[in-house]
Amino acid sequence: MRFLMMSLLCLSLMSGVVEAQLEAEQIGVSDFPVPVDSWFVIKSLEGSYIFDGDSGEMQGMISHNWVTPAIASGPARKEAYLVESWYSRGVRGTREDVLTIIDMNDLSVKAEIDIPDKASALSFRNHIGLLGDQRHVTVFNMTPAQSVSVVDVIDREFAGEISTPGCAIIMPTGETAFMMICGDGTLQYIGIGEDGKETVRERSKSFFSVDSDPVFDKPMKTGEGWLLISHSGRAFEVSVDKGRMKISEPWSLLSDEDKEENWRPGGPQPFTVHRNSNLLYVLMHQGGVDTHHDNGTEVWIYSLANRKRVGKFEFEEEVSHILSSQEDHPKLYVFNKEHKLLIYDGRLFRLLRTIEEPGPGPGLLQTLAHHD
Amino acid sequence: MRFLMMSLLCLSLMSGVVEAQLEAEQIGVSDFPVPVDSWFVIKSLEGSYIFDGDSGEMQGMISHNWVTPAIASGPARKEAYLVESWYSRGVRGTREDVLTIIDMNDLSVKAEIDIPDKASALSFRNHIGLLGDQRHVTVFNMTPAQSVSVVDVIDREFAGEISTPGCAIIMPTGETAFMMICGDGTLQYIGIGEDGKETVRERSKSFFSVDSDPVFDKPMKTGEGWLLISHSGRAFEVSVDKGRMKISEPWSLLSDEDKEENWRPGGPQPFTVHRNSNLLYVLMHQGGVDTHHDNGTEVWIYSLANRKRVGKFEFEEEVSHILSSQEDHPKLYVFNKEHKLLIYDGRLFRLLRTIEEPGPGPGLLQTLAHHD
Amino acid sequence: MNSKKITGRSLQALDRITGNGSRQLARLTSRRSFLTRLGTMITGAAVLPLLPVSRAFSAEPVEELGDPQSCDYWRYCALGGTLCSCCGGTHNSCPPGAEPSPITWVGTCRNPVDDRDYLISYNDCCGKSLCNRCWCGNSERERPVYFPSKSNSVLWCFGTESRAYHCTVAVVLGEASKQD
Amino acid sequence: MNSKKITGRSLQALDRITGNGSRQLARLTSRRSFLTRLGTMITGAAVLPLLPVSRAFSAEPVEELGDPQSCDYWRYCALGGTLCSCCGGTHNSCPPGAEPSPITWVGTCRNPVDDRDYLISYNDCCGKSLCNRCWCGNSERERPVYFPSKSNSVLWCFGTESRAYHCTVAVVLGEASKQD
Repeated sequence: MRFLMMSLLCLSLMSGVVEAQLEAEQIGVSDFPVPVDSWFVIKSLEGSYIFDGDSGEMQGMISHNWVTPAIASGPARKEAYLVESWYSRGVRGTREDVLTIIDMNDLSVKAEIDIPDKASALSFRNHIGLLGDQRHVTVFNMTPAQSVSVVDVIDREFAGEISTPGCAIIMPTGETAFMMICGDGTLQYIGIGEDGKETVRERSKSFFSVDSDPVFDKPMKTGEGWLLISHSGRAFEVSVDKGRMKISEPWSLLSDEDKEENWRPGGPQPFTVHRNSNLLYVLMHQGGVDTHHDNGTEVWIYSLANRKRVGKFEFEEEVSHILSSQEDHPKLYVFNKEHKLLIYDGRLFRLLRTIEEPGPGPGLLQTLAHHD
Repeated sequence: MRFLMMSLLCLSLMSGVVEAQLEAEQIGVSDFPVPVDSWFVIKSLEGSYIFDGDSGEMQGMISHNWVTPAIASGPARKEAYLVESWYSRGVRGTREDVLTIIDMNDLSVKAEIDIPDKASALSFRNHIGLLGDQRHVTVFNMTPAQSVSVVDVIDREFAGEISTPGCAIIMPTGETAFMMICGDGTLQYIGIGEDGKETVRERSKSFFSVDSDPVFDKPMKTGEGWLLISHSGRAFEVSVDKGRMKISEPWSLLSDEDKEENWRPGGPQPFTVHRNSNLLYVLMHQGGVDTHHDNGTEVWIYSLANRKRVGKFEFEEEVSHILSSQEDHPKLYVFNKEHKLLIYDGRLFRLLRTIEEPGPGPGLLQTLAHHD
Repeated sequence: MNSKKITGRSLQALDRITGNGSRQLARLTSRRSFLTRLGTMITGAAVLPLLPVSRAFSAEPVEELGDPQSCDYWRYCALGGTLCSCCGGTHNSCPPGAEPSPITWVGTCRNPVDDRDYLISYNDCCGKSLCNRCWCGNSERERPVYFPSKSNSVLWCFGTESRAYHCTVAVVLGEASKQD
Repeated sequence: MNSKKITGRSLQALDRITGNGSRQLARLTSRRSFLTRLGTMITGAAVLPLLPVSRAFSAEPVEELGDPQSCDYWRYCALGGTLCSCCGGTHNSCPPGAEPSPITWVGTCRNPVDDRDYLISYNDCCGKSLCNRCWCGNSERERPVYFPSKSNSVLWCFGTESRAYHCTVAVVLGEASKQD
């Protein structure tokens, strides 16, 4: 009773008072700036933290859950695409997989497309890929059967599932195709039609052995195609010409002396390419076979044009992740083992900035450009 | 086609081979032992880690989400009760609040009871309470209207909601009643009937001022009733006798000298009582007013029978949480600011054990006994 | 009385979303102090239209100094949470895509520039995963959870589409009156 | 070939839960190696009945030494995950209430006691929140994710009620044959 009286009093008082005594601040919601090439993303388990590498300032967050492999950007329509897999009770209950479309104007959720409940829950950049047509998003599934879900993000519908036994990792190529890496040492090329259905499938010759020297499951987009690097440091350039896969002869990142000193590439995110200048950055450490997950102590820089090492840089702390910006003059974003995010000039290797609190991490580093 | 053939081959081969060449191990699921008084729980955001303080070994985990205030144990039926609040998309979508019943025989989910989507998402031990009848679980709601949901865990149904404006914190008392602390410096007593509906409500006199010296929102169960401590270190014993609340005159934890030296109680979990020996442990630090969240540097021990300090102990690192076991000879479980969990002999203050990796934390410390 | 229950949007919206929540809270204190609080409540309602404003465009009526990304910034004297200024927002603006809670609590902080006390509304920004940067735990004049209008232990995402907590902003409501 | 696709429960259950998953994986390698793998697959199926066993009761046919709560324990040479032995389970038994994945991957580790190589099945325990203790990241003979039967980057909660990962156990399947 007393409450009711008070609330009536409250309302009547309110309606009588229209001006505040002091001009007070307004609370607002910040605009989301238009992403530029100096931006990068730290994908953690519960959300992707977007930073500007120039200022070191966080720009906003895209929420998702731990299943999301990576953010696929579609800058053409100012959208981003991500896979989420939900259980009604967090770790139990009913499963529901969706492709979520983020409006990159304000980081709101624009739409959700139901997809088969098969998405792999692996934090790999190339377990999701927007094809060149900017229409079809491909999502890697594992149940453990391996397949790819194709989603039409313009018509906003699931377009079909393509069975891809023995293959994983999606490397978009051309307008409506992608390649995959297969466990038998081959690549697989799959082309789709406008309806998202498979129209062509090719298998390359076997060019590596998963037993003796597998390529990493972390391919890099180059100007021409994709770059693959093996555990022992052999580099393969792969591209597609008129629907035919071309795989280069391997060249080695390591000299005989390097090999004697046991240098190897490795780490959670050991490679990045700056496309404009055709530079490849590789995290290197000294260690035995099967140390491909070990952090790097140095980054070695290669010219892809000349297939030659053009520099190296030793870090003070072990480094787990590297990512190059695609600015004309690249920055190198670096996670060290203390969970600090370091920003280096990608040519001079001056330390430009340290982000002491990059959020929970280290997670996958990526950009908001199409392939990175 | 090739697959189908292989799978048929596979099946036929399988049926032909019945013995393995080597006797191999079986994979199993560990039994969950019967909880004993040396056990304690670290409630983190995604689950409650159950440890045995004797061995320092983890015994199992109860999963839940970040909303869950605490675990309410019902040892009589080997059950535990917890509130979960789910959104269909993690941080967005449709909300669904439930009371989840855990089977403490094997830590499985036994049942789920739908409750109003009003549960407060605050990590307070006393935002959930099983009443003495072992039948009614009370859950604190905030929307921000304050109320209590009553859930019948035997008939497994929501029994009703009791409006409790201005009051929070649930202190079960007797068979079918609980007290709450109210912002006007009073206590509120609410009794319910067998059907879970309110039958009686009383309000105490105002015995403290929230402005000048509020009691902490962390009451302790004593043998007789409940113990409340104010920011300045005054202790109030409250109990219920024949439906009437009794609130003791306050006594001070601090001597004049202590006050001059600016000693104050404080920290995320600053109090614990060992009921058998009637000992109170209080985390103390030196600081100004409104430092009630500051970690402690010492623990001071009081005899509740004599209302006198009987000991003190200085920690090497600041301490945030303390909890006493209810064994005859108590242990003190301690979180320090390095996120290490230290186990002390609760009388001799010998360090018995350090758990270096207590899981993500520090979270709420509690036991699997009824009130702790 | 220096602590108030602040509501934003319109009273209508508040009623729809929170039921009689804000009014029930009134019982916390005496009738006299409720009326005091009500004064600020109206102020709050009047000045929190919650229109999206651009980062460079928010009104700055108070002369101040300090780093809004630091927990030592004067406005944060009673803030418990993570700082929106570290998360793509500012000290008084939620990060993109987050929803400010229209219901909040108010602290009183002293501005080091003019040495005056100001009422500060601590609004939680909601509906996104926790922004896990710049955690800040100040407690000047902060009170326990059974006195929610003064408590930073409360998760203040009420009246928002989701209860999920992202970060917290600190908005100057006005100068605190002498008796506060 | 020292890496195999291991299935537990019964083939029937496997078919029901995972569709043709295990068979599709067959295409990874040549027909000859598939048959080799199949051998171990049968071994796996025969020895993983998945009956709940008490902690003190699991068969221990291998003489061994080391601390099962340490990442250095010999069985963990290719384990990537958190150790169930730190979470209320043991080195070969899931914690209470967790569900062992019937589908898993196999590594080969050398036992320091008899200096022989053993096939180790790394089973994920599923359906509970991550047990965030004793993280271990070993990679002996481990292979990339496009070769899942040898990859510890795969979340092996397949054929379980939920994909949620809790922790990992390491079960000795038997001695590795010489050519492995």
